[in-house]
Amino acid sequence: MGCGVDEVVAAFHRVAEVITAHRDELVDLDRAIGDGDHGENLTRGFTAVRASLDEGEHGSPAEVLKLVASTLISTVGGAAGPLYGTALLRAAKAVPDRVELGPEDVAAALAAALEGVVARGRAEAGDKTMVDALVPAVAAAERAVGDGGDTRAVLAAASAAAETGARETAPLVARKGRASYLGERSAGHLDPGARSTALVLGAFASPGPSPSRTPGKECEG
Amino acid sequence: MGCGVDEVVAAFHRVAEVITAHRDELVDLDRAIGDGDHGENLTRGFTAVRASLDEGEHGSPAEVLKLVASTLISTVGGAAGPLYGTALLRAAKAVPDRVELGPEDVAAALAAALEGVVARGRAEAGDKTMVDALVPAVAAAERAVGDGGDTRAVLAAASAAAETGARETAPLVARKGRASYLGERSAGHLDPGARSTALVLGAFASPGPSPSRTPGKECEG
Amino acid sequence: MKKILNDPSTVVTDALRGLALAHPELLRVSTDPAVVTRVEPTPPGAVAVVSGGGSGHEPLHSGFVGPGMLAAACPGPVFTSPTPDQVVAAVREVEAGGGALLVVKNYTGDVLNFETAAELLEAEGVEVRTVVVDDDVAVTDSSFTAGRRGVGGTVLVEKIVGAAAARGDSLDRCAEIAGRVNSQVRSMGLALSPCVVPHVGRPSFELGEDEIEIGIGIHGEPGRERIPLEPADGLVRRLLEPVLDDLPFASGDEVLLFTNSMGGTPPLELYLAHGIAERLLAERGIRVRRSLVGPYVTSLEMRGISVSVLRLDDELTALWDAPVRTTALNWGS
Amino acid sequence: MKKILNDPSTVVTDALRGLALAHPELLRVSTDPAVVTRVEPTPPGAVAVVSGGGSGHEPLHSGFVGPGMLAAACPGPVFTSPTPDQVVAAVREVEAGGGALLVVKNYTGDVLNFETAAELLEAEGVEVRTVVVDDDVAVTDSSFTAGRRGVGGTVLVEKIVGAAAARGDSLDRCAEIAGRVNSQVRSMGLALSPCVVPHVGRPSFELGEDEIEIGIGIHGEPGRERIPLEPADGLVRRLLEPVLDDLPFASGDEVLLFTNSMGGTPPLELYLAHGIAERLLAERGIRVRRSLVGPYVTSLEMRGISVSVLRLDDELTALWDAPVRTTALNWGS
Ligand SMILES: Nc1ncnc2c1ncn2[C@@H]1O[C@H](COP(=O)(O)OP(=O)(O)O)[C@@H](O)[C@H]1O
Ligand SMILES: Nc1ncnc2c1ncn2[C@@H]1O[C@H](COP(=O)(O)OP(=O)(O)O)[C@@H](O)[C@H]1O
Ligand SMILES: [Mg+2]
Ligand SMILES: [Mg+2]
Ligand SMILES: [Mg+2]
Ligand SMILES: [Mg+2]
Repeated sequence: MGCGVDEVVAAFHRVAEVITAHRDELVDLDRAIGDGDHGENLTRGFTAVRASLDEGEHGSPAEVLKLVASTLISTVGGAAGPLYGTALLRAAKAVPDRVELGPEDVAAALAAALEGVVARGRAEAGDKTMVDALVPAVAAAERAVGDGGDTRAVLAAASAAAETGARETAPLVARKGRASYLGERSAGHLDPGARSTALVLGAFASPGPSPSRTPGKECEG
Repeated sequence: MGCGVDEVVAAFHRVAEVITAHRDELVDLDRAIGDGDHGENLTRGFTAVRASLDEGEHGSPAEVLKLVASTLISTVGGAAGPLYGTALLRAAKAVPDRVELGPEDVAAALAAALEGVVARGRAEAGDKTMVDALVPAVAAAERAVGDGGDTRAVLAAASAAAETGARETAPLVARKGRASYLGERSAGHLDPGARSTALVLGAFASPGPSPSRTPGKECEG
Repeated sequence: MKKILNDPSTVVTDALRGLALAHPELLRVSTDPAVVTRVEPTPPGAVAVVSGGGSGHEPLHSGFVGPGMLAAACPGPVFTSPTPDQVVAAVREVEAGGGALLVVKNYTGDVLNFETAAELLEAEGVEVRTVVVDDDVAVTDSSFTAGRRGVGGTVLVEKIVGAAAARGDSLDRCAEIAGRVNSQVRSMGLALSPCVVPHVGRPSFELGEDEIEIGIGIHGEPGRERIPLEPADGLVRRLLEPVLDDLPFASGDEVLLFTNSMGGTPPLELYLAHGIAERLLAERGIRVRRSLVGPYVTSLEMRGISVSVLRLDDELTALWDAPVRTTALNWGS
Repeated sequence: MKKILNDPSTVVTDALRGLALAHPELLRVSTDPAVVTRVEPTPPGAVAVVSGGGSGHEPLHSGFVGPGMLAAACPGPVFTSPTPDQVVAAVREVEAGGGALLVVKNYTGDVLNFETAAELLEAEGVEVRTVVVDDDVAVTDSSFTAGRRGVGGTVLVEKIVGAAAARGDSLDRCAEIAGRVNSQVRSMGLALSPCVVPHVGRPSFELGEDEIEIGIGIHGEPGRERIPLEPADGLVRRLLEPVLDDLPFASGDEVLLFTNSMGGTPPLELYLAHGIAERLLAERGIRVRRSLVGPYVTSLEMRGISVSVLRLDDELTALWDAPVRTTALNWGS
């Protein structure tokens, strides 16, 4: 079995929880090379996501992805709002009528998300952005599918790769976004957007409990 | 012999020098219970006084006093400008046609100066203002005249009394001027205007050298 | 002390030079003595409203020179009242037979210097009236003080009497109106941080990390009390209650609410405070008919605000609404 | 962090409430989503000029809403671009058949959110053009950066294109004029002290006792270099030379000189800097035909200034002079 609509909803509740818990860390990362709002922006966005998820019934994973996307677009602002929003809209389009997301679906959704971010933000790998977390995540997910991994294994592989990718943004010199104004001085700091991307994928992959009224569920098999 | 026009000019050069040397002290005193400009105001004023004294010939002590008064009025501003100005205008009027100021003249000029300050500023002794330096100075000058003192002795007595009067403003609670806004909190600080009054009288009484092109002269006998 | 200046002793003249260059169509500036006059001449027989005071409170007063408000302003050194010469020179330049109304903030230095100027002008045959503004309720008005300080209310006096002069009111009438505004306005301020006078070079006072001064004067004079910082609701209430209780303002009053920045407070905080003040007034049944929000009576870079409330009648409201064209206030046609 | 506020997360809406109360005759404010529109409707067929960006730069943009300038502004959270919803809601409210011109400062967040909004609006059949303002010469404009930042020049673009829209210019013509202003204006700023974003609670950067940052961004982004404080003459030269060399401006050019406060710089220092800038321009044979001096593109309480120079032609000059009635810029009739 893969990831059904309830599991996707539960995963986004976990994401909201993780982002809120890491608000200050993300603020600090953004304060170092940006303007210090990334943690606040995403916390505001995912708090709104929680509320809109709680509002009604959800038909399919794609519908949930679309709802989360539009909520983020209309509440986050900054660079991250449209980028996360586009990513999730594209992910939704990649799995339009699935009832459950299997391993291939997860990999396809991730690849579509990356394409969306690149289409909007025109960043390349190495520019010190969230792209540097997504590129290895997509590659790892595709490798895991090729290795016959199940949904959970694909998510775990993507999450681990995103985390490494985020960590490896530290030495890079930013060439996109606000951090690019720093030039060489941006080196030596993690990119906040790459870090938050890793946190999002981590929350998707992990079976952590959800505090919401939607019962905690994780993607299975 | 008393104080001729050259001696009065020289005395004002000494005053200018002393005030400039004590600029920061007066700023600090005024900063504690006022707005910190007293030292700057008087330095600006007496710098202008030096320039106007250097400009031409002077007919009499009274003329010099009037010139200094009008220069101070037009350059000092703040409370001290009109008060010092009025004091010196009144002093000039008290010794209108003297060629030399004898002991009685000095005492009369000082008394007139005090009257002028009180007429303008409506402060009483004990209000923690320059009046608290002038009142004892006038009394001491009159006593010295009564004791048969010469001009120099009268100035010395006035100066010493003003200094004591200024020192004794410390415990007082201000009831006039900017320091009055502090209420009880004004106690424990010297009044800047009383301190500058003591400095002015001290410079008049002392034989310190004058740096100006007018040869240093002190009031004699 | 970090400031953008060349020499503390020339900061006022240097700034006046920039002011003249920026507003040639509106202002004419002399620097010896320092006087800012409006380009538009006083109509013959009209009253010339002239004000002045220490610099460092900009836009007060030079920013209020122009049609419908001041005919001239006399900027003293920073926080030091101007000298009588400046006032005499200003009045000589703008007086046009209708006499001069001097708007003076109630500080010993200002009062004495303007008083001296008035004596000199009267000796020259110029008719002069003076209104002394003393709207700051933070100071107890007793024989133990120099009396209440003139603060935010000054702008309202200058705007309203400027309009009266512009419509051709006589000197006596202008003096009456200016006095009326002063009698109907009350103000109080607070500081989050001190200011630094250029020629002093150090802060005018010290505040702890979380401390604020309630009742601050516009030269950094101390106020009523120091308290720990609290939310804006409480801060605005602490300013507004003494203001309202003093006149006192009553339910049914219609007022002008003026929320002023001391210089360093951003518009975001200022408008936020204004919204709170309006709500507190509504709770007391007081209706805000007119608003003014901005840095109009400042104290260099001081962070803080003041709130002024002026009880309006129809005449004052109409005079407030009358056209004005200055660098700081500008409306009507 | 000392600020006058109740809750960092509601500071923008709380301030908008105060703004609405202060200017009921001019502005209408919604808070969900946050949009400031002008009371005067867009004439049928005229272009609606709409801008927006993070809050904390007031009066930019809400202070420029009014006849002759913006039809609407979308204030984001402090230093965070608004969301597409806000822009869509604003345009829906003020667009009157002539299309909408979006004025966007060149920051990734602003560009992306306005881009998304433009796509949504075009899908609804609304004609939209966007001008991206990027006048800050402190940033190298290369493929290694997000491009130059939009700073002081934004006000000049908004004023001039607002006048073009008011005289009935078409959307294409407005877009051309806005682009022309952007191509002819260059800016650079410096900071004496940082600002504190309410939800961050700590200074955006640290500066030594005597240190200043040359080339600062309006969100506290770093500039070109940190240097010890020096006299104003040198500071203004450090801002002006890169500005003049960039376009480049040449002897004989006629310009608008805009000396801007980052928020916490008193008018005294600002006018002083303006006077110096005008003198330096004169030395290069550049004539200042128009001036603007004040806190118009701020960075909360940051102390510092920026200088913008716009090369004027007759059309831009006439559009600059055209009447405008907003809370921050107000002239003509
Ligand atoms: N052009 C881009 N492409 C991809 N990601 C980007 C781009 N620009 C910025 N980002 C990401 O956005 C993050 C910053 O987001 P946030 O702080 O919310 O927005 P802002 O920079 O507007 O304040 C950066 O850390 C980076 O990962
Ligand atoms: N009403 C008054 N009568 C006499 N002296 C006064 C009065 N008011 C103020 N002073 C004197 O003036 C001094 C302050 O002068 P100064 O600092 O130059 O003016 P300001 O208070 O305007 O800044 C006080 O220390 C006090 O001695
Ligand atoms: Mg950010
Ligand atoms: Mg003083
Ligand atoms: Mg003073
Ligand atoms: Mg941001």
